[in-house]
Amino acid sequence: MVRGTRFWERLRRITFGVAVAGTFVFMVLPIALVLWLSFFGNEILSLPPEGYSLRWYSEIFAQRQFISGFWTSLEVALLATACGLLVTTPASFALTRSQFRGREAFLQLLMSPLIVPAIVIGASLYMSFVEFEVLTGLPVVGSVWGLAIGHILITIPWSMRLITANLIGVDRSVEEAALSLGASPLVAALKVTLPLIWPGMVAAALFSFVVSFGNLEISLLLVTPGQTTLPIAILQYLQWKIDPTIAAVSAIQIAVIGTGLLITDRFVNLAKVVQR
Amino acid sequence: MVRGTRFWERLRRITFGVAVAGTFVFMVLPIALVLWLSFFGNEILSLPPEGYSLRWYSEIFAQRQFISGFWTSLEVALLATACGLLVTTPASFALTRSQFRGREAFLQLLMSPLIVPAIVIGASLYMSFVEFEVLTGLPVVGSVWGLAIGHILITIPWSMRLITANLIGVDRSVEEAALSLGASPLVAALKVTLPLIWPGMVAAALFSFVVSFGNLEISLLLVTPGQTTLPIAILQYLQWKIDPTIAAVSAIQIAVIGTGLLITDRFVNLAKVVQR
Amino acid sequence: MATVTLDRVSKRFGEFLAVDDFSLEVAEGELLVLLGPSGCGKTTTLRMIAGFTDASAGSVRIRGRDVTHEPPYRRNTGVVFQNYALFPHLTVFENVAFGLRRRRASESEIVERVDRALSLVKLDPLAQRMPRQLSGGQQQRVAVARALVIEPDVLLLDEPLSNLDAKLRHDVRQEMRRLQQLLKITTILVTHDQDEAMSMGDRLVVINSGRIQQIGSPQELYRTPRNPFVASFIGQANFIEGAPSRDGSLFVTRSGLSIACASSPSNANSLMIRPEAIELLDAPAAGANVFPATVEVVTYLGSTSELILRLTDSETVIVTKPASAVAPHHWMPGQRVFVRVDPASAVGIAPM
Amino acid sequence: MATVTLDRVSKRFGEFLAVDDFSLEVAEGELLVLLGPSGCGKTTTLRMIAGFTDASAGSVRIRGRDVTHEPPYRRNTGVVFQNYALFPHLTVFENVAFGLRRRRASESEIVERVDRALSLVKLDPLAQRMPRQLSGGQQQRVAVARALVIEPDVLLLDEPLSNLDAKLRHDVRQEMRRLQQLLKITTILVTHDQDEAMSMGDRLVVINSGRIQQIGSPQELYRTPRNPFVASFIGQANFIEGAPSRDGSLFVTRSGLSIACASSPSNANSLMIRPEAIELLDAPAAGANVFPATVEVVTYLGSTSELILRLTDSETVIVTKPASAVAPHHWMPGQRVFVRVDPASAVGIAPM
Repeated sequence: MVRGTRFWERLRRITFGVAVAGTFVFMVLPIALVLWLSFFGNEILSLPPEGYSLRWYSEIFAQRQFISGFWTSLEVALLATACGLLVTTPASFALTRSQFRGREAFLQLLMSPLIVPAIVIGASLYMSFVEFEVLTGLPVVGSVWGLAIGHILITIPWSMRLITANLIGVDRSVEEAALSLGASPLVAALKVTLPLIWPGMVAAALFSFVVSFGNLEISLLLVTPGQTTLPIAILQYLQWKIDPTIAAVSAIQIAVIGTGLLITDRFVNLAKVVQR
Repeated sequence: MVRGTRFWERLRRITFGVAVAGTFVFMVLPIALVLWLSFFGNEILSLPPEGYSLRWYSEIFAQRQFISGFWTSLEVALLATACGLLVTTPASFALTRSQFRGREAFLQLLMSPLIVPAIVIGASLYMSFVEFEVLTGLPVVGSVWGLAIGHILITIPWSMRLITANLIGVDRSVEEAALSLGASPLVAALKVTLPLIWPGMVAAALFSFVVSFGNLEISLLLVTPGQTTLPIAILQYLQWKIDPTIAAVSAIQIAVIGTGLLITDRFVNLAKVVQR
Repeated sequence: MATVTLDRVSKRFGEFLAVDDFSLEVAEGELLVLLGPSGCGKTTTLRMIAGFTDASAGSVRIRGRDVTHEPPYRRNTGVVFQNYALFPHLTVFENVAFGLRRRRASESEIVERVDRALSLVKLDPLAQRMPRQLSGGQQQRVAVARALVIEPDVLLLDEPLSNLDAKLRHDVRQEMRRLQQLLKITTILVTHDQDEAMSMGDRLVVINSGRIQQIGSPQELYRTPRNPFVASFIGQANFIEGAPSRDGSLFVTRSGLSIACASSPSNANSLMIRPEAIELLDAPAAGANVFPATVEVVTYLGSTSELILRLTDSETVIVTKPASAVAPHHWMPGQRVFVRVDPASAVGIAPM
Repeated sequence: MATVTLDRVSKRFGEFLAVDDFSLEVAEGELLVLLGPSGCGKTTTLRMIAGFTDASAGSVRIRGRDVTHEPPYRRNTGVVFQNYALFPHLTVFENVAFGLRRRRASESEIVERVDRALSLVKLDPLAQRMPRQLSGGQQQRVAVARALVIEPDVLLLDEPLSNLDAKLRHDVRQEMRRLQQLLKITTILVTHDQDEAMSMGDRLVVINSGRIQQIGSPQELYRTPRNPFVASFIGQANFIEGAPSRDGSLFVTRSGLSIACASSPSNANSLMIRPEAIELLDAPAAGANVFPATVEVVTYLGSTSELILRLTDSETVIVTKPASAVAPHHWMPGQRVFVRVDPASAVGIAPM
């Protein structure tokens, strides 16, 4: 009996180990491979490499669409992040600090961009913009503002979630203490609550930026040939040709986002803020 | 002073109201518009409609790619959901029930598919598959299994998150009670823990399915012309022609997913399970 | 003139009536305790006085001014929260200065008044610390200073000692009482701790299930509780069921014992006797209320010992005695003894 | 033969030494209480006996068998958790049957033994209920039945009464003690509640900061505490600083008072006197240990009153008396009185 139990105990440990290691390898392998490929000397993707070089990185600058795509993506992501926070911060306050009818329905609704397929949202936005253009004559499709509006839509669930979770984490009695000491609700929010949810807002901004910067589905229908975002430029390049250039572009994107995460992590403990 | 305070109080309420209502309208409007458009009689998208009809819904069945895309998406999503849960359930147990080195790093890694742009993951997977094909001669790109592997990757963060949160929510002392009564860890997990995290597993399955079913970016590079998923079929149709057919397809997708959510919600309180 | 007046105040949360028709007055300089088990409505009452919760009915007056519909920031109350609720991102000095800055006091006045408040609670050396650098007791004193510095019309304390350990609690209790009497500040204290209420309050309001059970001084509540809840919430109590005789001077128990009692309401259905008010005798004695009994259980509790005595087949009483009086092996389980009850200690109690 | 033996057991969490070198033996049928403040290591000790936590050093033996490296499911212990830890998805019957099913008992044996266990805790009519349909007290009894039905070698109780309200706690305490003595089952109970420990335990182990402070019967611990922690954790205590005379029969305080005491370790630096052991006199009397004093504060606490008395400029003592002995206006703040201390009640205490 003792030997039997030992056997099961060992089997359990092995299963756990395999599950964790398997998940790890599974998630890391593709990314690791891309980073490796970006340094290959040969143009045809084949293992093992003939040699290593940095030429695919310099190749990027020869491709104008990557450079212009990067700037468009950056512009749209910054715009969407800033406008998104301006909307979601007061909305999160309203959600956590007031009771109003339809509060539950509103919370459910916030999940919708996570549940409705992105291409459906993209198509919906595209048709809305077309209708808007027909009605007003103003160009929206293809403009940075049009893209930004689409991106705000997909960043809202992330920043609402993060800011709301942080607001819920703020002890109500600290705000009540401010009120009892003579602070109006607005002053209490500015002097007490905002300083306390600051880490959550930084994390929300970061996530909004990352989600917007990497988005393909919403952008795909809203760009015009002359003006694409970086993910679309990558897609278009891939449809034409496969060489380590795309690996180099991916490596740079991963590096940029990774650096952003590390820098933010210096100021706020992201893991803690996000897990709230 | 009293009037001043009243003024600010009113301004605060109005700001809150506008923020909430604005977010609501902003998020609902495109979806509502699509549902409306799908019933338009006219082929050109213009407001106001000339009349209403259901013909765009019957039009869907004339388009073979929507039907075959639907079945491919369904097959891939079911496969990815099932395999995903088989991996993530033991991995979640390991994460919450054991202390091991690199636990924190592993948790961070789980977020990566949310942070690395999807097109980069798609490109990485594509290149990995190509290398795999070159090495082994087995076809992966274009197979249902290839698609499913890509989709498992993006469902893992969601199901890990949900199952882990539910496992953390299970009182450890209930499991310890089972152990003290003579149950081995495996028996305790099967007889006590699994019945308690059941709602979380249902929610994880649902979210995995939805995320996989709606995914475009990963699939885009892994499909072959003869075999596409529904989101890709929609994209391809949109690139060719814009008429209410696409609105009708979107409406059906929203209806299917909505129904799934409502049915699941009957068995488990999703809002509660997800907010854990 | 009453400083705080509640006039038929009620609070309803959906179907649940948390506070049911409270009326009470707090006099200038008085320390009034709201005492009851958790969920009884005492904290809700305090929150309605502070303005954090709206009253569903009735009115709240502070210094004669009706503040029922005023927001908290225009009530001038000083609140000390159970968790202290210090502003974690501000220094001790800025925490205490917060209320003065909202009142647009001059910088020199702020420095002077904050310093005075901090020295009152003996924290002047720690003015530049952050709250997280302080011990629980120090944080509590910062919270008190922050509430006092604005010279509030009334000080509201919500379980201010419950996060301190037992030893400290005993000292802080004395210290807060001293401070309150020194400053003569009208104070309302919420607690579930009977000892805290008895030792600090001028008057106690005993609350249960959203209703005021009794208002009175510690002595009044302990000696003549109005109902079984008050009797058993404040101290321990024996209840013996039965009915009073016609003139109220005797109480006849179910099993037929006749116990002389001081007075009894005509609808009393039980007689309340405090465990320490029952005298134990080795031999029968002359006089009223002497009954034979059998010792069932003797439990040593340190300063006291607790005995369970059987009076009749259906009636037992708990008796507590100084442990020194229950010298070991003096009273043993199974032993026959006699009990004597002073009629003044036997109080007839009407049902709730 | 000892049923449970801890032999130099320690537990380290990273840098933190939660349990520091514990050795103790629990005899057959004994109820041993591990008593201490939260975080003292008492629950960690219980968890090491149950096998939920590995010991960092030392060994645990149950009925003579070394179980230090056995998993919990092969130790045959019955555990009652603070939150009861019932299986929420199983009926009361299935909760209690769980341990028997793991032991592959026959269906008829399961029915018989579960019924017997449920009737022992008077819950037979509720066998088909779900745990959420039960009150806190009923859930607690299910947890006890579930732990007892497997006939464990030792019953481990982790603060089993702390989730019950005060009134119920008093009754359940008696009931559990009765059950334990009826079944003669070796039991280890963890609690932070002094009254619970004193009224239930055959022996008490007082723990603080991961170290055993003293082991003994309730009387031993209360009368002759070995150090200041034990003295003030079990009951209230006055400490007067000073040093013993050479022969140990006198204790000389800082301010020069000489107090006769029964015995005092030569390294004693304070004299411990229980508040109820100090006698109050209106006039000086002959005999040892009579000192003049001034009443500073009188606090009415219901059954007792507490007086703070100043002996000298630097020394005060707290005295508790039955409230009936401190009739109102008898002893007032500012009044001069005399105190008398029985030398047998004055215990010299060495520093920790």
